[in-house]
Amino acid sequence: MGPNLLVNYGEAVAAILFCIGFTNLLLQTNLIKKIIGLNIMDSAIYLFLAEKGYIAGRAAPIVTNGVTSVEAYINPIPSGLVLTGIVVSVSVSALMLSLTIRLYLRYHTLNLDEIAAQLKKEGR
Amino acid sequence: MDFVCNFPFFSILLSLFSGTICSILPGRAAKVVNRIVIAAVGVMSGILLVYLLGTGESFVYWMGHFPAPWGNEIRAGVLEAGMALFFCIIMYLSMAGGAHKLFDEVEESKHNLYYILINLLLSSLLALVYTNDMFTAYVFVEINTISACGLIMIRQVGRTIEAAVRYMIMSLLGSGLLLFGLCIMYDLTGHLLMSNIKESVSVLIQTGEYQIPLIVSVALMCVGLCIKSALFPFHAWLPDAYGYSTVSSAAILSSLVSKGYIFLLIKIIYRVIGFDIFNNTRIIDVLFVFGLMGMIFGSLSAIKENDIRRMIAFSSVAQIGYIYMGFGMGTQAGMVASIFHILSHAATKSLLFIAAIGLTEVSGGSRKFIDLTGAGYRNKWAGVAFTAGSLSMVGVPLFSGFISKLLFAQAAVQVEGKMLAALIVLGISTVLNAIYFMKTVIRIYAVTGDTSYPCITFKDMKVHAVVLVLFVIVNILLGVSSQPVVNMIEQGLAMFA
Amino acid sequence: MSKKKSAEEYHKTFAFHFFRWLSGGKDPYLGNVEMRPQKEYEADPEMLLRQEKEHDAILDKVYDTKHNALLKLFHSLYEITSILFCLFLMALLLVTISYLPATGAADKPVNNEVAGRYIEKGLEETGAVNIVAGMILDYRAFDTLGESHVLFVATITVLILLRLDKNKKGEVNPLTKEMNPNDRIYEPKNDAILQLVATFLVPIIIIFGIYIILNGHLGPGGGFSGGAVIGAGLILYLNAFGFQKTERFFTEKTYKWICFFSLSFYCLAKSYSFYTGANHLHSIIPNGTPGAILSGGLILPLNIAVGLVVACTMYAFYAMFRKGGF
Amino acid sequence: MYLILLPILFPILAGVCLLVCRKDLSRKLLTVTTGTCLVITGALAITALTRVKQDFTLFYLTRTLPVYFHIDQISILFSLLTVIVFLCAGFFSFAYMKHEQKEKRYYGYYLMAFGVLNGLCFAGNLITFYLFFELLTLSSFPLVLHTGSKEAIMAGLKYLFYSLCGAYASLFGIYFLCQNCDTLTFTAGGVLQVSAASKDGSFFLFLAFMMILGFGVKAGMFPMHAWLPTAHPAAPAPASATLSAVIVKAGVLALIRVIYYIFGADFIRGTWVQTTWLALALVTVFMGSMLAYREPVLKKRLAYSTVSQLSYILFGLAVMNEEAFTGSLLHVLAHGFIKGTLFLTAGAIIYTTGKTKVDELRGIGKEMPLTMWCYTIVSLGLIGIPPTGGFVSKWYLAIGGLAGDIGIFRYLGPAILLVSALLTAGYLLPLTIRGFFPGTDYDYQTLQKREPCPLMTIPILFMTILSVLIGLFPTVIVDTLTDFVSTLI
Repeated sequence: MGPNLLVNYGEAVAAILFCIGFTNLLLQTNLIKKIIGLNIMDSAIYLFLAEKGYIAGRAAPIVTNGVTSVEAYINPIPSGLVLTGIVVSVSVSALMLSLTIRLYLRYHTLNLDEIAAQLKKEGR
Repeated sequence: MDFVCNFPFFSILLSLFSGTICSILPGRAAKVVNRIVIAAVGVMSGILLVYLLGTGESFVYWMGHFPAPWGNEIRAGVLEAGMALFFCIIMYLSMAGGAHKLFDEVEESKHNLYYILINLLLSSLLALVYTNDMFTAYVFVEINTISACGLIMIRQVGRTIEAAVRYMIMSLLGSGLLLFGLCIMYDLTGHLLMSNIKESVSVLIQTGEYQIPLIVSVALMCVGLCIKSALFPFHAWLPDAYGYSTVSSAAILSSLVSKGYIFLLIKIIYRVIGFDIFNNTRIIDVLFVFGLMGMIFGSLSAIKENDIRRMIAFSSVAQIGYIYMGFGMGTQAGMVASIFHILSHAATKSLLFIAAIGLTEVSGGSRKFIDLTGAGYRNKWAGVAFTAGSLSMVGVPLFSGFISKLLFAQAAVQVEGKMLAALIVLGISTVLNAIYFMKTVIRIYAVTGDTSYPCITFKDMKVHAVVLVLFVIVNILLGVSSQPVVNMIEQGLAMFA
Repeated sequence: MSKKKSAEEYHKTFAFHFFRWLSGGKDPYLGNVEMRPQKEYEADPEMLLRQEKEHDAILDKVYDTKHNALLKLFHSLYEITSILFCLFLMALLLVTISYLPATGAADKPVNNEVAGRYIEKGLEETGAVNIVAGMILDYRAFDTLGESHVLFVATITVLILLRLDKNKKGEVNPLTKEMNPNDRIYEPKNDAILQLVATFLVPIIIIFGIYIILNGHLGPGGGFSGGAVIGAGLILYLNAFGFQKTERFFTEKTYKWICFFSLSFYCLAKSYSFYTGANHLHSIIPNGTPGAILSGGLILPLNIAVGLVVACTMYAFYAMFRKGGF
Repeated sequence: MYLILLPILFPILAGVCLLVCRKDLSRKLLTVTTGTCLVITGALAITALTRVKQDFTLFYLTRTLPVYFHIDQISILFSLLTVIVFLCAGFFSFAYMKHEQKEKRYYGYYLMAFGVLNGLCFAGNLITFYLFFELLTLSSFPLVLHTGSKEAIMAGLKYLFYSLCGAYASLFGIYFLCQNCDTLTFTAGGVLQVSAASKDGSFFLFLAFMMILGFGVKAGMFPMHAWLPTAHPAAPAPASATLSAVIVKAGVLALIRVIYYIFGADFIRGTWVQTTWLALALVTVFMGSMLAYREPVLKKRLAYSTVSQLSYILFGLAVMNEEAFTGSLLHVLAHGFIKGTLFLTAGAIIYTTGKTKVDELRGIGKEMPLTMWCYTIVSLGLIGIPPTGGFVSKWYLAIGGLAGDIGIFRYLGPAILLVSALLTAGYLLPLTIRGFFPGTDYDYQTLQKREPCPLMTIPILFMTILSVLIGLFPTVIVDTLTDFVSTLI
């Protein structure tokens, strides 16, 4: 075990959340819950990234009063990555939800196992 | 800088932009745009390849006004240009070969959406091939995933939608792991560009700092990409997705999409981590073992399958196993064999899918083997093409499959510890391949008394037949003149370093 | 001394109306607003039972659940392995994190010359006060170009899945078969409260969104967040007034063209900037005075383009989810 | 230079054209075309054999593996056999195939198999050889399942799987040989690196064994012989004639190439591989004869006989001395002509009478005297009665066996060969005896002469004469063989 687990409590929380989301995505049979798991997973990564960019005692990376010194602001890169990541996650969630809607309209259930069973029964 | 150096950038932007254009065009015009774009990108990649072979050096291209660690970059070498050219050829042929089926399986008002997906898929594949930036790679991996999912479910039957859900779930697990690995890697090195990460990584390795996080991050990225490219235990979504989607989609998905991820993994191995450092980790052993398992279990599932399309899909699992086995050997030769197999498998698998559709068409649309009896006589072109594809898969000389197996075996012989396992599994898997492909070939050439199905002659399937012939030619070219291709791959890998 | 009014007259006065409203004697909206009492949905217990049985029967028929020990074993194995895998992953990540550089420290490898240049020279080189905006739209613009296409491709897939198309040939659209034909039951009632509030709020929301977009290079904000706000405003408007009203100014065609022009502009503008950058040509786009609204080179127009796309996309997602069309 | 390609490519292309050609050719035209192609191919092959002195590299498959052709004595021997048998069986089939369907397909694959066999004979290195070996399997297997009946398809499948499995077993060896040989070009005395051979000797022995087993499949060697007796009866008679006379000899050629030209006889001699190989060959000899003896169906009986006779050849190869090797090569020729004749006569009998079982063929000698005389003569040859070809070859084999340094097999080998010769008499001669001496209760009144047409009898007669000629003038061949055999041993 390394020395920084307690210092990096934010990342640790992110990791735990990531695994919770991961488990949800793997184990839940309900599609909506799976999607929630997915979102938890993504958010965990954003938390992780945000923690990475944070530097104690510095301001958000928006130039105020013309001060452009490195010591004044936190690292802007993780924030940019998070922005991009959020868009990706929105798109993916929308896609997953619309897939879920289609499956629900067709099979009247959100349970993936049940859908698989009905598909087998259809025999196509 | 020569004007040719703009070509990678042009091809990415052109295909990206054509996606936008297609959104306002009717289906037929979108089709034309799509074909032109693929052809144009192919031509550009071809010229670029010739240029690079002439100069013998790779180059980086700024995406913006800022140099390496600050701005985005793309990078082109022989391997990248070759891959792009090859992807374009396969994609063009697959699109042309499956076009007539599109009208039966996709609503006409949604045809232009289909071509948007294809264009964006092409652009994302190109970006994955050319990119020199990890985060760009991640973004385009997502485009790739979503448009692949769209390709699966554009034929809207229950199976495909369910398959699309499964595909998305697995892909998202993969993306999550990839992104997490990426973040850790960023935290350790402070860079997102591949070349800079590589420098930092070698420094880290020398100083011995952050060893564990480094390995974990590499492992996470590898696992993520393995999941996305359907390596053996993560292949549950594959048969339905490839088996029921419309045929062009199936051909493109199996031959290009998974290969895009694999190519990204190769780039990560060479350009991000460094080949030697990667080989010193235990990760290659894991890849090796799963590759071997995939080779056997994929073939076993294919033997049990009763549906020709699903059988071909399961065979993909086995072939992906081959590729990862090549990675797992941890030698240059293994890598070359894997890359050659990427090409060979792409050419063969799309041929098989396109030929299979020709066979099912003359069997009343059924893809069960029992109905396919004698289909080879009813559609001679498809029958011959399917036979050629099967022979390539089985590894008969003169076809591309033989060369890739030969390369794998030659690579395996050089690796002390993994030699026997690799060769034995290679042998078993080849025999299993022979069993299910030859079974199918016999089946389509068995004489049947049933004359209820129509026969198709060349007149009814001109484009389809020409595409099949071209696919066979590509296959035989790869099999007969493999030497230039292998040289090119080696040159390209040398440029990676 | 006031004259005593007759009851009839009194009923016309404001005071009467006011006091009656105060005492709750009459609901002023009665008769003006459609207020059909809605029954709470209660599932028919018999039906539930039947469904349950059907479900079991299907599972039984397909998998032979009672006798299929292998399946049971597989399921339990699958669960156990996935839980173990997740625990393993968690432990692995925690151990990894314990070795990572400490949060908040300034001397981490992350805070290297890359971040340094973004902060120090960002204002000068991109003209954007918001360093993050400058970074994602200028230094690393290729990522962002990809990102907006992720959104685009996601809308395309949603369109494929949920758009209801009129069929010329008269074949049965698989979607229409599945969907409830009477999708107007989801239409809002003439809910006056909602409508009144929406009349006030929607312009404010949309203006706020526009502000965020236009201010993207000067402060927190940008195309995506502003677009999402505008999208929310549109969705609120739709909920309040229904599809018929929104169709007057926002149809699929509008969406298509806005998306097309924004993305085309985005692609072309960025292509120009990439091309000039890579070929070391001089870009004709000025950076402007930092802090002014017309500054930051391409960042402002790009933000507007992204904002339009995002706003339309958000609205399109909602409309698609609701009834498969605009 | 390119002359060497012609006898390979011409028939293959002609075959492909025939297969692809859409029009239904009239029978006559088809026959004439095929006949011309066969003759031209034969002529081309002979020209190539006599004229071409140079090697020829077609292209490089991978960096170190060229597709390379080279003609040596072994090529000449096998190529001559191929040409003669294919021409004879081809002309025979013009008459025979009248009562079969889809003649065009048959001739197409027949021509292709011809070309591929030529390529196999001319192949100058192991990888080229392997290429044509696989192609041979693929082009000959449509001949097996030609009739399209369920048994034929199953037999075809069995043939295919056995052959492919065998080929992969040998491919396994080729993978390693690529690494440990300087070149895979066939060189008398072997090309295995001395360092590799001494370092991993036992491993390479294992490889050699794998390759013997793998290529032995084609030659019907014991553990993997089962495809032969099912494939032969299923195929049309002329196809089984070529199958038995030439195509299975591809396995023999493969073993000669691998053992004598790649590993080198010295490497194998005196090891467990040689012992096992000898044992397997002898087991096959004996078992094949026994099974043939018990088999009532004529063609199947002949197929078992092929199993047994081929292992004579393998025995000779496994002994690894000059006499035995010469005997083997002679037996390749003798058995090729004899078995070709036997299958063609069987075909003629089936064609005229429609009977397949030996018991039904009482008095056949009275009906078809010429055919049966040929049958009897070559049967005697196969048994090994002088002065036919079989006698000479078996003589050399026995001498070689006795002279060989092979432990117990020195005596066991010739003994088993002798027993098997007796058994051969036991399974071949009953047909002659019953055919010519049907017994007292035979109804001579209904007897009618029904000799088949000359298109059938002439090839039979020709091959019979050839087989006798080998026995009468063996010295011509032996002398030419001796020189280069000594370079191999």
